[in-house]
Amino acid sequence: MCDSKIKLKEKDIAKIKEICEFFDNKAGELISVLHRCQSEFGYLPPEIQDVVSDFMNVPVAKIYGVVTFYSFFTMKPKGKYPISICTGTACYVRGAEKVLDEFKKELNLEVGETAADGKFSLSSLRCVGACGLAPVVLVGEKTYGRVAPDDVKEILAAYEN
Amino acid sequence: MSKYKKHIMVCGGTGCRASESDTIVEKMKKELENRNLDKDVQVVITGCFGLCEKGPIVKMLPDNTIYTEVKPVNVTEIIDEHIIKGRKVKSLLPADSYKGKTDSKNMDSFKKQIRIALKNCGFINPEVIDEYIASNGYEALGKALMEYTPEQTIDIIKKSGLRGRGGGGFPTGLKWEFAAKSKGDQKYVVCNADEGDPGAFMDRSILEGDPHSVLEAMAICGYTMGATEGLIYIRAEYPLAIERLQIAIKQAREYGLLGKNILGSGFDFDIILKLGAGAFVCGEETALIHSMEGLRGEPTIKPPFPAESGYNNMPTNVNNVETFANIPTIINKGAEWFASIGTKKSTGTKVFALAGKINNVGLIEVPMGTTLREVIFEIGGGIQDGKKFKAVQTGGPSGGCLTEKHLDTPIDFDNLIEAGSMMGSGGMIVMDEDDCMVSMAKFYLDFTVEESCGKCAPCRIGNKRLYETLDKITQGKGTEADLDLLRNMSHVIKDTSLCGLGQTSPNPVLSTLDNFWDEYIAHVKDHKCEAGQCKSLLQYNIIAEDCVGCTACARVCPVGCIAGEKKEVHIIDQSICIKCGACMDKCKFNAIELI
Amino acid sequence: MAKVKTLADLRKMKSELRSKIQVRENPENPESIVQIKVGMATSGIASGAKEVYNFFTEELAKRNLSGITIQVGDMGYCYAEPTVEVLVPGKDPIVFGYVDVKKADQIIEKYIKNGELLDGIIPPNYQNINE
Amino acid sequence: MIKLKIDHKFVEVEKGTTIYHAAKKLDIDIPILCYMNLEHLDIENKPGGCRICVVEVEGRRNLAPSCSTKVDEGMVVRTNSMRVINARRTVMEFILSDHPKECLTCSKSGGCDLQDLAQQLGVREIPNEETCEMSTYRLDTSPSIIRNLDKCIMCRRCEMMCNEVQTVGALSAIHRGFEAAVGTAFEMNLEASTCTYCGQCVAVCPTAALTEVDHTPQVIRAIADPKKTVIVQTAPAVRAALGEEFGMEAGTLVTGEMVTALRNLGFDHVFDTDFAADLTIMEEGTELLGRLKKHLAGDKNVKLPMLTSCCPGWVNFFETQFPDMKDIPSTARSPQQMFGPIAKTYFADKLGIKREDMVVVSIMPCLAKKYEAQRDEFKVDGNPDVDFSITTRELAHLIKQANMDIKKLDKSDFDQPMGESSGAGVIFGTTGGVIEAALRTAYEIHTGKNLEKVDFDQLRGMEGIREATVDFDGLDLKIGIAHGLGNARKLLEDIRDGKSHYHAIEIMACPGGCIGGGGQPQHHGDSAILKKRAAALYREDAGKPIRKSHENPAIKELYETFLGEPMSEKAHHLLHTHYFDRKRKRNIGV
Repeated sequence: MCDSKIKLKEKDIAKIKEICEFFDNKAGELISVLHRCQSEFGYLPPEIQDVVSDFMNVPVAKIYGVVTFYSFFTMKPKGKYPISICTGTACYVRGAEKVLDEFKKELNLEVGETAADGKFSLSSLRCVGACGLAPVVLVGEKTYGRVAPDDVKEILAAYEN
Repeated sequence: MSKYKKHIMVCGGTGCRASESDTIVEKMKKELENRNLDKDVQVVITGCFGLCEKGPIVKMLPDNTIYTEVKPVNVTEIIDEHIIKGRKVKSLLPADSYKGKTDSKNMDSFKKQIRIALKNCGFINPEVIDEYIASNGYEALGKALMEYTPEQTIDIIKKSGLRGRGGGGFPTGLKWEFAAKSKGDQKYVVCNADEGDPGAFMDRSILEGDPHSVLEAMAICGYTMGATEGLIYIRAEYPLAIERLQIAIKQAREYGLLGKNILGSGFDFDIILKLGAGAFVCGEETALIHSMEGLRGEPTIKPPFPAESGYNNMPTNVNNVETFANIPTIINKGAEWFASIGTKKSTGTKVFALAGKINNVGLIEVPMGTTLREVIFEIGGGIQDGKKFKAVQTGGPSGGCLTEKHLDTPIDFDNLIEAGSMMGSGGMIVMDEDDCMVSMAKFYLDFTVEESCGKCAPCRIGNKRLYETLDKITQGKGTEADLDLLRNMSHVIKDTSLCGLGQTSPNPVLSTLDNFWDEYIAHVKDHKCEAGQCKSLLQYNIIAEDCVGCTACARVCPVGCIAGEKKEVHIIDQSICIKCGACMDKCKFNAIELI
Repeated sequence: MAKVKTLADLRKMKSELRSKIQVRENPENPESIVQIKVGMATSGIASGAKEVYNFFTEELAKRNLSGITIQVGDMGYCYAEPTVEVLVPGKDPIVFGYVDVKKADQIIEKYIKNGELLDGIIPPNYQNINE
Repeated sequence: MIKLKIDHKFVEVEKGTTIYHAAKKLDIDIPILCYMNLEHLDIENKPGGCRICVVEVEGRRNLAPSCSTKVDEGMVVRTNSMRVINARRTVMEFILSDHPKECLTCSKSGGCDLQDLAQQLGVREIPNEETCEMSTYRLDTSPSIIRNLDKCIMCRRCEMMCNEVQTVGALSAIHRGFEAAVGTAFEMNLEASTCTYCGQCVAVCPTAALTEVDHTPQVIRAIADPKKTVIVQTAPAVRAALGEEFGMEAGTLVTGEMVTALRNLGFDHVFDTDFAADLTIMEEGTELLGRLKKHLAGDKNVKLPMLTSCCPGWVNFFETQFPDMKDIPSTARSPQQMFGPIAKTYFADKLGIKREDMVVVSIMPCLAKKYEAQRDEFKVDGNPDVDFSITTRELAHLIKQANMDIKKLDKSDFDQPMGESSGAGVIFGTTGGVIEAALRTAYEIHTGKNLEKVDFDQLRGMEGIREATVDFDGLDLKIGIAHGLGNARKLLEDIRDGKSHYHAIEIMACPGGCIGGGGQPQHHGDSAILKKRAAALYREDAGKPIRKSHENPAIKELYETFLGEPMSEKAHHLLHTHYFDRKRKRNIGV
């Protein structure tokens, strides 16, 4: 069971309704609706899925089935500075794993986790397509290329304040 | 306004550097100075020419003469003859076949790459439709609508021999024909832009650099099959490509090149975007269609093929980005022209994303039939840091690791399959001597396990078991029986999986077993990892000659496995060592090695 | 924007657009200008192409040079990004790799103003089909 | 016709036939696991997921799943080449490597498709078992159903039943890859979901991933407790299927043997739910006539059509999915829940014992009955009207535990008075039976005439939605029948849209009615079994001396001495209920 309990406000529900209606509440547009909701709220907690289920008349189990199928959808809020390490092949052969290990160590987080203070979250992703810069690390929108394990402390330091 | 009258460009690529291009530069500069020409002639070091085999390369400007295999002793001759006397140094000109067209503008045949799908990438502003039109954009659509019937258009594609660039290599024209012949109230053209192969970015580059070419091709396809709606299924992880596509669609609509009655032909066609959400399996067309329908991206058994019953159960044609990007040029330049490029069964070119331990990481487009050697050692500029080439993985997680012995294999769909790999979408990852092939196979299986949709048992569970067995081997706990097991599991997973993902996922295992058997044996019998990548198989060893007995290592060892008296050689008890590496870091005398 | 209603319209449009380009690329023509193309695909932007693009745009104006900066897609030389192609009328286009602001400054000062080449030029290693 | 060769033999089949079915024609039984053909529902479950049924087709690169590969002219198929046998066994090893190996204590042991196949395919070990990670999930125990997803093999049958057939939408495939399973939203308990406990998922599950909550230990303890008087009631559908658990032909009636077995087990009184079914007809029939009368008198507020309410899965369905319509169904309790309070008042009084000292056990073809028995409104001071509800399958286990074989038992009769029933009560167990029983009584009461022909053939059959018009002496009574909740949904939506023209509708949650209930022996999709069970009930009905509920003397006596008349205040108190809005609530904050 998902224990995160958030309380949606009336205006949040109105927003979700608006999104669903934008897509005519069509079940075939479920993924588009979830994309919009996630970009609006940052993540897709059960409460949001419940409301979407209600408006779109799709069983919430189906929605959960879709949300858990696609790696782009998340049910956990990301950190203020989400850190993603590319673990595509090009980055892998150029040492992404060591960089990832270093981030895990420095942040004391596992992949998919968000720090208790909500500052950083750690995830791995498959190929951002910047293979020339391998290994690549993204912090929010910012890209760091050719990252070595030794650079990790420095990268994090930029967000320490 | 130019300060210099002439320029001498010397290749500074890794290959050329290895054959003394540095010395050539130094000598050039000195000789020019000696002749008081250094104010008129500039010597510059350039990036790789992609002719590494014939290096070092020197190019003369403004006349564009290229000299190959230049040695430091040739420097004076080049300066005296070419610069001073204005005569070409014949002995340094490229081989006979290239004579007569020795300036680089006409040296096209000298170049390994031909750009068709990428023809506009890096040349036009992708956000300005005028630039696309200026470079002959939408001409093919106009031609098809006005001058050809749908059947004739399909015929051109069929005759061109174009095969799907997404991996499978199915003849595109035939696919279009099936969709055209299917009956349905509504038909759909779908562009598969869910590039999920880790280490591949061909499609993204095309969409970001030349979005209109895809829109134009989709409209042509729609015309041939009688579809009025197109959908582009694109990775949500590609925000820039999405943005450029949206701009392109908007501009095309404004120009009336999408929408109702295109170019007065009576043909209606419009395109919308559908976002993927991060599932590699959605590259498979039935999974992709389910995902577009708002469902879990699980594949279904074919038949029925999408051409009969696809999106919303209507006839649907799915092609990938690169396939579409070839279409306008084929229509404009003709099927024969296209078929003349490449090999007989695999015509045209293929775009590859060249990455890994290679000097010139990048996006390349070569005619089918180019050898791996040409791609890796000429275009790619060879292996980084002068290391030894070990393997190249084509086809991403669905492909296999090819080796030295495959380097001269001409790349085409069939040859790659025969070699135990596949074309895939075009990722090409180069590995060197530091890469452990067992670990590499494990890396790919880790990917497959994560990306399997879970619908069918062999892919859901079998790949996990493959991964676990490989993991066991990399930890030094594998046995020879495990190798047999790997092979049997791989064959069964390939044989029984529901979709292309599972049918190809064991390829990295099988191809490494085939090509690197000794390395597997070394792992399971000698518990050795030559590449030094499998940590559990490494041993920290104290080099007796270098150890001064300072005791620093013994003091830092967290498990107390280093014994030795002061000023005497120390020894590591391998049975206790946890391989943390602390001793090696601590040793000031480089007396600890990893073997 | 006007709709392109027929194939003939489209072709007319194309030839007009092309002649404009010829004008700006012809060194004999007083309206000729320097064109700077900056590779701005995801990887280019990730390695700083946007800063370079902005720098060129601002500096060309500041330094009174007639030129335009154009964003284009991936040139293919990912190892050397950001990459920039400079087309000085009458000359072959030159591709520079690893362009940061400092190098961009040199490109303007040395190459565009003086025709002096810089180390690290990337020779084009492919042929483009011409239609 | 298509001609092809399977294992060197030619066979001719119709176009569109699958290899699996073509092979059947040659008596070649290709093993299957996820595939299930529900002919009576016109639904096939063939996700092509288990890959057990793969065969070799000449000219194809990979093996083909025979369940979903259609035959082609001239096709050459091998179902037993070494390549196929090796692949099949290896795939089975994969499946077993991610399946708990606790067969000895597993409730499905002996009746498990996976276990049978493992034996058939000769799997003797799991390679590298010690390094095989297993996918594990939280165990979910609800009032009726236990979900142990560790045992889920992703055959997707339950998902299909829950969504396509029942349209309940409680289950869906969740997660991806190795972690994929069929589960609930947010992996919540079934209890919190939209689950109706219809048990159709349990009925089709090939393993023990979905099983009923086993209440037999409690029943054994109650019988063993000398202070308790234990009363048992058996639902009509049970007698038509129990024999199957003992290897008897489907549709064999074992009513008498069952009564003997129950008595031997030590139940103090063996009664029949059919008695309560007759009682239900009295209440529900009277309610229908009452509503009808008001309607005919022009009362616009009266709710018609009236929907039957004897199926607890159906009650759960409209409470969760159509709470806005909860005043349409009859307020009459189900027979199980009428039996309980009568036993614990009327009969307990007769015995002179206290309510607390009486334990009422019901034998039901149903899993929703377990939940129904536990509903708060069916308790008096915490003491439930029905203490334990066990399924046909659980009863079979009990009988086997007590060293009995139903085939070899003598027949005996139910005890009195609550063992007396009419034929009308018997047919409650099949789709159309409740409404037919109701009409037999309602007709006579409404018209005051004797019903000549008691068989309403037009109401019988297996069509998912049926309708009939019955002449009530000049009044055309329009009757609708739906079984399967997906069909029920269609009728409900029509009512909501004002398009329904029926006066009364019978709804059963399970396809086929109670004979196809979630607690019955597994029918593996064989629709012939369901038809045979239904026929058995109609046979028992035809053989009964009394075939109308209102003629049941025990019922008459019950009203005369205890309840007064149907819909009396006492009857209301004991035999009627009310419904709740149980729609899943959105979480809205302040």
